[in-house]
Amino acid sequence: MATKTNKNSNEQSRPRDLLSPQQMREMLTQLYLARYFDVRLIKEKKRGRLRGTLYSSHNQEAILVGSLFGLKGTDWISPIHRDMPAFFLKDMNAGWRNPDRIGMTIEEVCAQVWGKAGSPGRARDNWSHIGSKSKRIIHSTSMLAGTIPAAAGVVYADRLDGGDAVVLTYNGEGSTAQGIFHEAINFAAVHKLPVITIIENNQWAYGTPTHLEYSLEDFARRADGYGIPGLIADGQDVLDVYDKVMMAVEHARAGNGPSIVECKTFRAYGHGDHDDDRAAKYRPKDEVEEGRSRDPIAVMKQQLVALGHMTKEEAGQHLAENKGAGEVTDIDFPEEVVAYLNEGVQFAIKSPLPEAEEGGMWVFKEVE
Amino acid sequence: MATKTNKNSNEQSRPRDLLSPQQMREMLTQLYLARYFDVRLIKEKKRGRLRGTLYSSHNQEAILVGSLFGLKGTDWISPIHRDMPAFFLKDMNAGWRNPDRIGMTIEEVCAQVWGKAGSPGRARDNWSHIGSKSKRIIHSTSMLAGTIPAAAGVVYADRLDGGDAVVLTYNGEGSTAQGIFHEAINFAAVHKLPVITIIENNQWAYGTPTHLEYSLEDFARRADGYGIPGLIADGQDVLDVYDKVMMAVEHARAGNGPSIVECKTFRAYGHGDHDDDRAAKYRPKDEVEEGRSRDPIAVMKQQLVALGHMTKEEAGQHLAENKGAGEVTDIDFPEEVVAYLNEGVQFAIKSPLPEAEEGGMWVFKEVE
Amino acid sequence: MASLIDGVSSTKKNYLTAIKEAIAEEMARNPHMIAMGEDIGILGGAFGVTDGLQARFGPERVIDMPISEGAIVGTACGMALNGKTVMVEMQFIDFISCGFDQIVNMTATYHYRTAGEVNIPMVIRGPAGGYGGGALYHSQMNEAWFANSPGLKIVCPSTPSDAKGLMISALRDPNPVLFYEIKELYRKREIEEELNAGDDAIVPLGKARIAREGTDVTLVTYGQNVWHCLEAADNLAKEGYSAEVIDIRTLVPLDEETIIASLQKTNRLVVVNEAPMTCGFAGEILARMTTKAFRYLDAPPARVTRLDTPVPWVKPLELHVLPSVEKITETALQTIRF
Amino acid sequence: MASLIDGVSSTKKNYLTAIKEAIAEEMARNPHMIAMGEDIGILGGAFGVTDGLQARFGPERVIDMPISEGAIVGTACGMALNGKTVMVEMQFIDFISCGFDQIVNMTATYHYRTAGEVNIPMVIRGPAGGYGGGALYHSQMNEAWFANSPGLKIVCPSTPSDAKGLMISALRDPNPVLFYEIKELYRKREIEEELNAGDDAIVPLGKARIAREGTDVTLVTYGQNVWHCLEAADNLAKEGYSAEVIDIRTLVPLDEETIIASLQKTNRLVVVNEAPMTCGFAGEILARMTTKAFRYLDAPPARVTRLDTPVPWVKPLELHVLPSVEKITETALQTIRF
Ligand SMILES: Cc1ncc(C[n+]2csc(CCOP(=O)(O)OP(=O)(O)O)c2C)c(N)n1
Ligand SMILES: Cc1ncc(C[n+]2csc(CCOP(=O)(O)OP(=O)(O)O)c2C)c(N)n1
Ligand SMILES: [Mg+2]
Ligand SMILES: [Mg+2]
Repeated sequence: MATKTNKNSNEQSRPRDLLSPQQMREMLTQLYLARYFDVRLIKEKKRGRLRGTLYSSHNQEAILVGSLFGLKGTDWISPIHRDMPAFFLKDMNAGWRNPDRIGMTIEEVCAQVWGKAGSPGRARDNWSHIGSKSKRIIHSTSMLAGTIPAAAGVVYADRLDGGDAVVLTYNGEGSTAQGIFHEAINFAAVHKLPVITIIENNQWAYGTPTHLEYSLEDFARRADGYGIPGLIADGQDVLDVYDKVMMAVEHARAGNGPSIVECKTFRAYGHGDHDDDRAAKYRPKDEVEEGRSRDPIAVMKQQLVALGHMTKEEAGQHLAENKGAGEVTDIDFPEEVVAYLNEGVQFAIKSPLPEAEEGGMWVFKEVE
Repeated sequence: MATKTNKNSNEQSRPRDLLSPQQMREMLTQLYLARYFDVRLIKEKKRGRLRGTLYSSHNQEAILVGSLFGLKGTDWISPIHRDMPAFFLKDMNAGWRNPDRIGMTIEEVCAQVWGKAGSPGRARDNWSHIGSKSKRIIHSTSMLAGTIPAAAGVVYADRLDGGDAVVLTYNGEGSTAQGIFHEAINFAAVHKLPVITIIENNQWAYGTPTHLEYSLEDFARRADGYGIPGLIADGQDVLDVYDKVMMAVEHARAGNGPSIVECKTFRAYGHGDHDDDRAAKYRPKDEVEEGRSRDPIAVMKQQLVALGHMTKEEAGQHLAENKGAGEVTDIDFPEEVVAYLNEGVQFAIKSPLPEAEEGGMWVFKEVE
Repeated sequence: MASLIDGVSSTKKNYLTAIKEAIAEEMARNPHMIAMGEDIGILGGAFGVTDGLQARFGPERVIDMPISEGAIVGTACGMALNGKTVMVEMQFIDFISCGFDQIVNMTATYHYRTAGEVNIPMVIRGPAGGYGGGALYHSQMNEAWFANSPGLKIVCPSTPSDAKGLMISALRDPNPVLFYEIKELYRKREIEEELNAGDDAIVPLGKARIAREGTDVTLVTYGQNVWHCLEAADNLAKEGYSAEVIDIRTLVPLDEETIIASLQKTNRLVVVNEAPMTCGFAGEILARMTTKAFRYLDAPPARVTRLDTPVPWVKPLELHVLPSVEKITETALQTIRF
Repeated sequence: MASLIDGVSSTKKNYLTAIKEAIAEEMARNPHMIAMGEDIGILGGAFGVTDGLQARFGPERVIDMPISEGAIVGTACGMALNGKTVMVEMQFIDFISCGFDQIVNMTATYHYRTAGEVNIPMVIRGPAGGYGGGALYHSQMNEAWFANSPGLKIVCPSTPSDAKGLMISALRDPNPVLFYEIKELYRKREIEEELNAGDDAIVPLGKARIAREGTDVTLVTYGQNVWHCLEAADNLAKEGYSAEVIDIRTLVPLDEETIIASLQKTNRLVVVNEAPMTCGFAGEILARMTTKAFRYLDAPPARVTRLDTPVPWVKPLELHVLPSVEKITETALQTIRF
């Protein structure tokens, strides 16, 4: 395998060693896709087409791509506010347009963002609060960390039924202060459940820096208190995220229980798009510059070139990296990425609004 | 100082090294007092004089005596269901009958247990759910771990006002699974608050053993996840508890923040007195025998004799140790202990019931 | 209700046994049913409702949970999302406050926010109610919190046969159900009944029971106060008045028809429950009846509830704040004589 | 209310500024006052209510809390126990569910269970209410949970001057107070008012406000629906009916006298609020009035509330489930024409 030759002989074997060049290039494409989703929505919002808040995942895409890349379709995920691309990135390797893919289509996700009846939840709750039982995506509420126990329950049930599914739950570092975070991780640890908690440590929880949220140098050490592994990943580096998450996945799938994977990253913009202007004031400029200096797209390109999986010319073809949402344009992205998104957006625009009367429906399931 | 001579020259100095022989003997007396309180209440209950549930602290008294012994009167405590002796043991070294002592009198505690108007809370809530602002004892609810945030708040306020108070919060190992435990410890760690959480690890939470409650060998390691010290004490040994708690207290008083002190012990009886018969069934007999084999009174006597602070004859004068609540009688306890309790019980019996109408009072404080 | 009347053969069973039977029968019938709670396995539950259940169905289906009400409800929700039916025991219903968010925001809304894709078959049950000296945190009737949280059914039986029959219905319902068990009735001898087995035992949710027929005043209630109302009805009979006692059994959904039909006859309404007055379910019944049956009311409807206080520990105080036979009788007399 | 009428001089201020002023003035007046919440310091609060507060009073008195609603309320309770007055901000009132136990069982009961030894001066405030497209978890009016939990006062202002005046009273009250701020009114231009400073601004808790006088029907409400009721009253006037609109302002304690006095005049009652119907505060007012003012009622009292559903996201659905000017007008007409 091509990757073999690139392996430093002193290094232990890593999950990435089994990835083909094609797979690694696909990772880059998925990074573009996540980024494009984000900037496209910002544009659509500026054009007044969307209501609600956009919690940008700009600069944090490597966490989503890297963590989802090695999952099976039958695994579960539990994304939250900043993880919207996860809805369609799940099981993406089964083929973007494969109808059997166990992940959402871009049409479903866009219909949700546009608040249309084509959303899997018929737009009853907003933005990232969708999910799908058949696609194995848990529907979150707004209450931070509140979906982790459900994730634990889902895999408990799966294990009882003889399944081998793991679940990835995503969580901002600030949300770990919630009591329910502790209760759920503790329960998962006691029962050695295959629950992998990805901490997207982007240094800020809304307007609050990490030192006011917890008192650790490396958040991953929180895992020690539960007797479970705590891994640290470079959140700008897809391959490092992939390695660490896959190690946790293998550990979990082998019946050894949960892990916490802390991915160190930096929030590019405001907490939500409504907060961009204020964030520019409450965060020191140099901290922001430093935090954004390693765009995951650029990092991935460097690696691909270094590994010989991509030429410099190819790497220079689309230049989305290191550009703000305002600067970037469609030519900075691969054509298939733009096309995919366009299809989603077109579907969403055409999809009808749900009927007013639906507001009164589905409080209870009818008893048969 | 007398203790100096007893110090093993290879050992680091320990807080106990500053204790006088008299103080160490007082510790033994306080152990007797805690034990006698417990067995006396069991007897009174069997005689039908008391309602409600008694959560025995039998075999766990060293934790209470050892942790409270070095506190200042101006420090705060937050006891829970199994810590009733703490109410009167607090600031006991100021003199059992010192009116300026910042702890409850035995009369107040007994009036509470008897459900009489002489209780500091006029018996509106039951048993261990009393407290006193002036005595610096936080009133608990039934909701386990629910008082730890209040403890953190109390010392936050104290620090703002220029005080140097620490707070000891008591918690069963099972109750650490509560979300609020995590939220409160995390907050205390972030603000380096002088909150010392004593974990009374008695191996059982009602009918559930520890391995179903958390997944650690030593619970104290939970502290690592908050970046704070986690100490382990032999919960049968007053002096070891004293050492570890005083180390935590000094750490806290110096502004270095919270600690967790895990005291390893064993619950002698059922969860409450209603559970004694069932507990005899759900707990393996040899585990119980082993767990009760090191009575804290016996352990303390051995140490006193070994240190030369007590003769063997003195140690044999009262023999409460290694006796069940049913076997032990008044002659197994020092006279002053029995007398003290008698005064409390007499007061409680004579104290009137609160008036029925009080049930409707004090929902709100009147606005002046 | 047959067993109440015929009293022919075999052994009568108490309220607790009734619930126990329902749970065990459902676990046997439904291989996808799981039971979760604190101390429900090794110990068999604080009150013994799940005694023997773990031995029979194993520790994977009868789970001794850490003391984490939030995680208990939340993991149960996840299991239900993934195909299980889950019975959750709260050791005392009072501790439900510690799992509150997971109930009202996660579980109750799941069917609604997924436009019907996901339903959560979950029963949260636990010992409830006062009159036993349990004090502030072992005496609550906190059902009103959940009645104001759309998506939850709420049940509260007062007899063994209802306890069994409603529990079976709850465990077969596709929605989350809160099931208030009256701990003071658990082992009450006087109310023991013979119980039907299997489907014959079923009592549907949403149907009230006329516990006593009458013509002069309608006493609407549930739980422990059913027995107080029946005693009050005896008192009223001595004064020459005939009281109808309606045990609503299910709060959500509420059987309004049965109450309205009774008011057509009696034209007088007294609602009794144990919860604090303000925003309690007694007020809800009163509000619904004045909007829907105003024309039938010949006197101001009344309610007898707990005072707006917690439940204090010591007996005289506890009785002072809770509804009593005397207070009910007196209020009914005032309403009748209006 | 003076500023509403004279409109002579100076600048009018919005509802948010009114609250901000009250908090800042109280912090300046009371050195023992502390403010706690998520993102209230460095950021100045999600809506900016505490903007500038930390710069002025320091990070020890204006605390940026971890995302732990339980610890926020619980530590506030401890601070209050030890001599402080604490203002707690919930980023959205919806998240209060995560600190629920600490409010209802720890804080609300403290004065009761200590027989008056300890009182907890704490205000828990936060943005509330629907009509803004906030969906299930950014639109709640969950005040009924707390109305059924003895020991909590509950306030909900509808105008800037009330917002300021009631906030000052709440921050000076010796008891825990829940303060529902209507986020859709925060920056609403049309309702801006001039505000008094200091003690002149005070509006006492427990006194309702007659927002409009009338003789044919009494519309009782609070919060956002005050403005809907005033619009409905305009509609009714066009139909030739005179509606009295009462803004209760404080739910607990409730000013029953003002409502009863109005009913003596109008003999018709419609109660309007945003919460789900069942066990909501509208039902409570209805229940109290039918028990206490039955004789004055010439028609069945009615309520207009949210349907018993969560608040959905998309506009047409949200408007379908919430009270509207049309629904209020229609219900009032039915009540008048009964
Ligand atoms: C229980 C709860 N409290 C408060 C909030 C409001 N809130 C939404 S996102 C957020 C910050 C989250 O920070 P973090 O967990 O670090 O995630 P990030 O936004 O940085 O990705 C807050 C306070 C909430 N949604 N839920
Ligand atoms: C929130 C909450 N859930 C459940 C209970 C019921 N309960 C009371 S004590 C107890 C066991 C506590 O075990 P542990 O913390 O180990 O203390 P121990 O009794 O062993 O001293 C339980 C489950 C409670 N009081 N509060
Ligand atoms: Mg963050
Ligand atoms: Mg224990």
